[in-house]
Amino acid sequence: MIPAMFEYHRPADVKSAVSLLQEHGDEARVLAGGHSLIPMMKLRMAAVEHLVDIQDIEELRESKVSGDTVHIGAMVTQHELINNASLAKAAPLIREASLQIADPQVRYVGTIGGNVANGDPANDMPGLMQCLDATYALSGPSGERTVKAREFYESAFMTACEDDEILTSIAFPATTAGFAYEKQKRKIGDYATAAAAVLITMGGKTCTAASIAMTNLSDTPVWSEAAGAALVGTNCGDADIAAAVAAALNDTDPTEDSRGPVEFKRHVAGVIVRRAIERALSRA
Amino acid sequence: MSKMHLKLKVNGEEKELLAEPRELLIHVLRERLDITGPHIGCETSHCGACTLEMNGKSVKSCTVFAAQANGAEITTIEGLAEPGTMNVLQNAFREHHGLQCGFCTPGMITRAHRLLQEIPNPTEEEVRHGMAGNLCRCTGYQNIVKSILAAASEMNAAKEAAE
Amino acid sequence: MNDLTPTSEERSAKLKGLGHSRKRVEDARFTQGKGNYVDDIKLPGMLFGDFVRSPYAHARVKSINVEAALALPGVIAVLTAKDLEPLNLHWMPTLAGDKQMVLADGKVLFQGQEVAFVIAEDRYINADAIDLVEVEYEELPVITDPFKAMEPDAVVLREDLAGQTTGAHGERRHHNHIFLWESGDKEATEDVINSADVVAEEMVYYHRTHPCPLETCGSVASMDKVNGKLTVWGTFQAPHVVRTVASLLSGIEEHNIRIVSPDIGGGFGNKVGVYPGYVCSIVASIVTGKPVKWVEDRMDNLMATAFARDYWMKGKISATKDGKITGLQCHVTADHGAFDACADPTKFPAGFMNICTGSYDIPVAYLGVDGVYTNKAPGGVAYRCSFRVTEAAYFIERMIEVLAIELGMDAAELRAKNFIRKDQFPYQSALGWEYDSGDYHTAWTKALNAVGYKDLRKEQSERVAAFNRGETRSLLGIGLCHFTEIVGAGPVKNCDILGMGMFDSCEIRIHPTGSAIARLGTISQGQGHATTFAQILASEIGLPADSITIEEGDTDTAPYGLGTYGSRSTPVAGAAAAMAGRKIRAKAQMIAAYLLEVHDNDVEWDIDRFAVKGAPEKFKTMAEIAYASYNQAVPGVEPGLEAVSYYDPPNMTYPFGAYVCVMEIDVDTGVHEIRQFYALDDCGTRINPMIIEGQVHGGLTEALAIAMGQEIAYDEIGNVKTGTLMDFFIPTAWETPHYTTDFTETPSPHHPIGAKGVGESPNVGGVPAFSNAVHDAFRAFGLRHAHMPHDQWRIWKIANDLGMHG
Amino acid sequence: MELNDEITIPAPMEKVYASLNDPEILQECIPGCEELIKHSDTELEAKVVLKVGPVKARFNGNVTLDTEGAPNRFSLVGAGNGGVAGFAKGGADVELVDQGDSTLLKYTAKAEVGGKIAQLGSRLMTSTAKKLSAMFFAKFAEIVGETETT
Repeated sequence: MIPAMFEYHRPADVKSAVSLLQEHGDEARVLAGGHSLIPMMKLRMAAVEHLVDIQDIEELRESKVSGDTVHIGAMVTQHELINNASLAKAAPLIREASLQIADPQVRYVGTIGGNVANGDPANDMPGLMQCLDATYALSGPSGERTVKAREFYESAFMTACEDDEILTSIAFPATTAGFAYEKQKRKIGDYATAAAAVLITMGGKTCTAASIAMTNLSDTPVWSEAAGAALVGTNCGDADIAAAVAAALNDTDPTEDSRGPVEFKRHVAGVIVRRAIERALSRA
Repeated sequence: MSKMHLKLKVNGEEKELLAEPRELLIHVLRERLDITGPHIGCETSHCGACTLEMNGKSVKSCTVFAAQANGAEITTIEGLAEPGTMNVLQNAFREHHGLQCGFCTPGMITRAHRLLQEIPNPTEEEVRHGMAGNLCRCTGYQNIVKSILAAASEMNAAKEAAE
Repeated sequence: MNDLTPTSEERSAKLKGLGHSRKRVEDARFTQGKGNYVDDIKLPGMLFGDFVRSPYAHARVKSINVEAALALPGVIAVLTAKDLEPLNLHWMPTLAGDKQMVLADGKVLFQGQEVAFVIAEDRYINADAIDLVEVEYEELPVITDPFKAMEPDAVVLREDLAGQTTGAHGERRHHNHIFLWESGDKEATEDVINSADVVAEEMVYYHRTHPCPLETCGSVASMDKVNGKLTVWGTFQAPHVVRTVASLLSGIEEHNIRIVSPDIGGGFGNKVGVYPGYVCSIVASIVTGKPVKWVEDRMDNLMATAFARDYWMKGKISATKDGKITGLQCHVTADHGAFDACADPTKFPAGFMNICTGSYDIPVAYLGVDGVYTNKAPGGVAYRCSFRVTEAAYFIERMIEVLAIELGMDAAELRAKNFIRKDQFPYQSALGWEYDSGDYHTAWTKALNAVGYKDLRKEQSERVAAFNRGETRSLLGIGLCHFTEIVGAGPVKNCDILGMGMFDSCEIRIHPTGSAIARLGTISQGQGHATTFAQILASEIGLPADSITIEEGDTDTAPYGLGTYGSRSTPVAGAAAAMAGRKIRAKAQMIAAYLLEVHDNDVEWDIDRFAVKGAPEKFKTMAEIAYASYNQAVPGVEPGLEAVSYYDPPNMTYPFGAYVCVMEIDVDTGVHEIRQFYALDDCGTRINPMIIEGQVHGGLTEALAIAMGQEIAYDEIGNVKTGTLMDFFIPTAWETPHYTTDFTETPSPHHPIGAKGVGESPNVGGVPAFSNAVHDAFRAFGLRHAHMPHDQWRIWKIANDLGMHG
Repeated sequence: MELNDEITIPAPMEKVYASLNDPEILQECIPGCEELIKHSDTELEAKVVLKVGPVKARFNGNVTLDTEGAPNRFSLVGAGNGGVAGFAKGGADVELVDQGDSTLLKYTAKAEVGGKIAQLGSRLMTSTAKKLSAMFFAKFAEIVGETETT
């Protein structure tokens, strides 16, 4: 498995990276951790004439918690997300999910930016970001703009990010809500058969906020507004959870693949969403 | 397509060569620098036979372009101990029969080496999770896990003795 | 005066002979990254070759345009079938008596088939050139189902065989039929089954999978035009056979061909056959006069090299009301893919499938196997098992479980009731085998006691009750398996590969200072031959194992042997080593007697020396004898101390084992968890317990993979759906359970040291144990049988079909 | 893989039917279509670049139209070769329902892919095919509708 030739660029700042993208149009592609892109290039399924490696752009590696907002640079790796104590405290959901992504070696190089920008519905981070109601910062020729994670994904590999834009950072509100990332997969390193991210806030015995998102159950990540709404205002009893699960499933549209047929995926999705809700509740 | 000037520090030695940006790090090491310890098993970053250490991280070198590695510090199995000697981990793999055909072994030991840097006193579960990026077709992992746990104890004992 | 210290125990221990968990001598180089695998070989001026492969599973090749590829700087040549035809190398014989295209000749018959061979200065140029070869295909209808292949109007797959009603193994009754192979008494079996109290019937499918060693296949061929000598390094589990085939194919005299198997990164059967890559690298080297390397990538390996299994086994088993088995019938539809390239002894086109009566005393049985062509990759190798033994073991162990359901009996009890008894050995099976030795009841009882079988059953019924009350969604499965292997192929009278009898060999040379080198016809792929063969010899010739070098895999130096697969190294080459050692000892006895100035018959062997009978203080150690053999003129005895043995085993060996797998199953997600796995193996005399245990762990993990998810799956148009390690399941340390190993020791009566071989037992026995655990979990809910692999969705489907999802 | 959908096109049926046979319009509507050459009334040759995320494959293929059911029915079959990426083949049956000023277009499309693209991309095939056909018909509706209003 040998990739085709390409021109390699390693810009030192976002501006130069953007101008490279602008110059080469859809023949250029940003390289972050590379563990989705490089195998596809080696298989010669991805044709990239200009590879823009953003590893030297220091600003993309920064992450900080300021006030109520968590900022994570696009080049922060999953390994760092797991081992950064302040991030783990501000967003334990991300740590829990990161531990379930790929394998140790891949987590050393796999970045949060690559994971969310790739647009692969099987990636774990997009659903998480939708659950957290994250905002992505995109830099392009005309400056920076932001897009909500919940509005970013159009279909498999098609996102709101233009060919000449780079996703530079992610921001979301720090939360003390009960959390869970539940994922069923065939083995370490596999994509999810079904996965769910859940955040639940309880005010006394009543649910005051709930956010539920799912991975690999449609051609985009699925944030189910209805599922969250089914819990808010209730005491999250069995019937309420059942209603939330049903609402969540209603928003999915899984396809058959080697992980199993649609019927199975739907069923598992229901189980996984329920488990995630129950675990998040136990931590709320 | 033009070749680029590549500078690497491999097992403590500075190396310079011309390479196409697309060359994979595993090929640069194996075919240009004759460092054949890391192997190619799956080519899609699933098996870990090509694992080495790059800038303090365990990395699957079949999924790294030479260009990306430019300027990096790399340690392979060949750099874990003085040539002709075996370090604690290497010895533990031998002692506890942690290898059979030997093909996954360099990646396995290189990965375990980093794991023990980060978690010096791991549980069996931590070892199994920490080694889950490396496939072995021969051993069923039981003796690999045993080897790593034994190496950890030995290293910890040596550390305590030194303190 | 000789000192009698050290004691015999100390002297024995120093040898590190049989029974010693000697550390492996291979490990120093492997742990330091100094293994020498085929892709590590680098020769001056070496070129690189690789294939243009077909994306179609069945198509006519209308044209191949290589111009653009040849125009790329660094491309040396592109070979197609047309180039090979004048050399008569466009097709090659298979191990199963069929022939196979080396490069597509007119059409392609499976996805990934080799169409053209591009030779370039390096891999990168090669890959670029492959993209530039333009092949025009005309798509043909695809058959991936062996039953559809046998329909009257099915498309003809092998046009080259048109009109041939006889194949290598008898009559072909359809244009996509390869052979029907039968064993046993068909009528008598039908009579027994038709009149039986109880009959259980089931279709048991053992899905297609692949050995997938971590190292893919490859070769480096180097034709030295000056000396006329061809050297080929490659991933060969049987280097001598490759040399013979290479000579027959190329016309180069066999002495001018040197085949070398360097370190092999796992084989498991995948590296037994001869692949187009080997042939093309050789041709390319002859054509270019330069060394040519071919190393396939993982997708190539999974798509195009030897698969395993793919047996549809329709069975009937009959018994009396109280559970005594009276007869067994099995008909197999065997999907062999596009070419019959099974690696089996010539007379056994379905391998040793007729060991399918298993560990049971079954009075009458019949087996019929239909081999069928489809648009899938050729192969049919034994993946960590002796030829088709794992299919046989899976079949019988599933049939026993189904029969137990039919009888309403406990499956452990049903087994015990029907085991061949210890006093029946040597046992003649209804399908023609003579089982050498066994004590199944002892092993079985030991296994059941070890896991607390009765308590497990009690826990299981409590779990079922709790499930029915809605208190749990998790089931408990107890997977039982008692298997009997048949390994050590085999006696030359009935076992050969391409006409070569399946003996093996060992040649020993003792050096003057008391160390030695032994060369064998086998080749290790991780089994630790360099360690264990030295142990056999240490016990036989009294020199420390540490002083004995073992060398294999170089046909210029090693004696002819049939290679390593089918657990034959220990039973055959191990026996050859022991016999060669005995020849050394016989000569050493004469030398010792001369040195001690007594008659030959007045000295006796004592661990590492010959001593005068009745005077143990008068002795000559083996080291002393070795020295003397080179510097003393012993009357009537040639100088030197060397021996060679070619061992033709009188029978196969029959290792066996008792396995229990305890599994938890989540009925809602199909996720399983193995709580306990107990493996008792009886491989006769144990050479190195540490290595045996390692072999068992590894074999069980491959069994786990196969039973729980690993498959080569095709879609309807013949696309391989499992071409990377994302989809082809290989468990990591995380998914692999902890195993408990145990043993009994029933030596083989006919093997010089009583050893039987163990490398494959855990795969043979493991698959039914894992699969039976899944089935057993659902037995109380009405499951009879469900096909493997038991991946999550298929387990979920069992529960769903049983109405367990509400 | 089979896809079914329908779309209302703001143009009369004859116009819609004619446009389905117009290589220029088709080329504009087929996502990634670089070239569409008409060899006869029913034989076309196409060059299409399929681009989905990082995947980019160039297919060269032939399309055969079946116009026997005109003007209510229209079907096509095609096969394309994508080189190392593999191959694709498929077809679509289109039914037109006259709704006066507008036309209801119902289609059933089938597609099969082979080679690497099938091995590696199968989990994304359906959604991609859906997306691409939706893009085709959206563009088609836009162009055919536009030309009618001008």
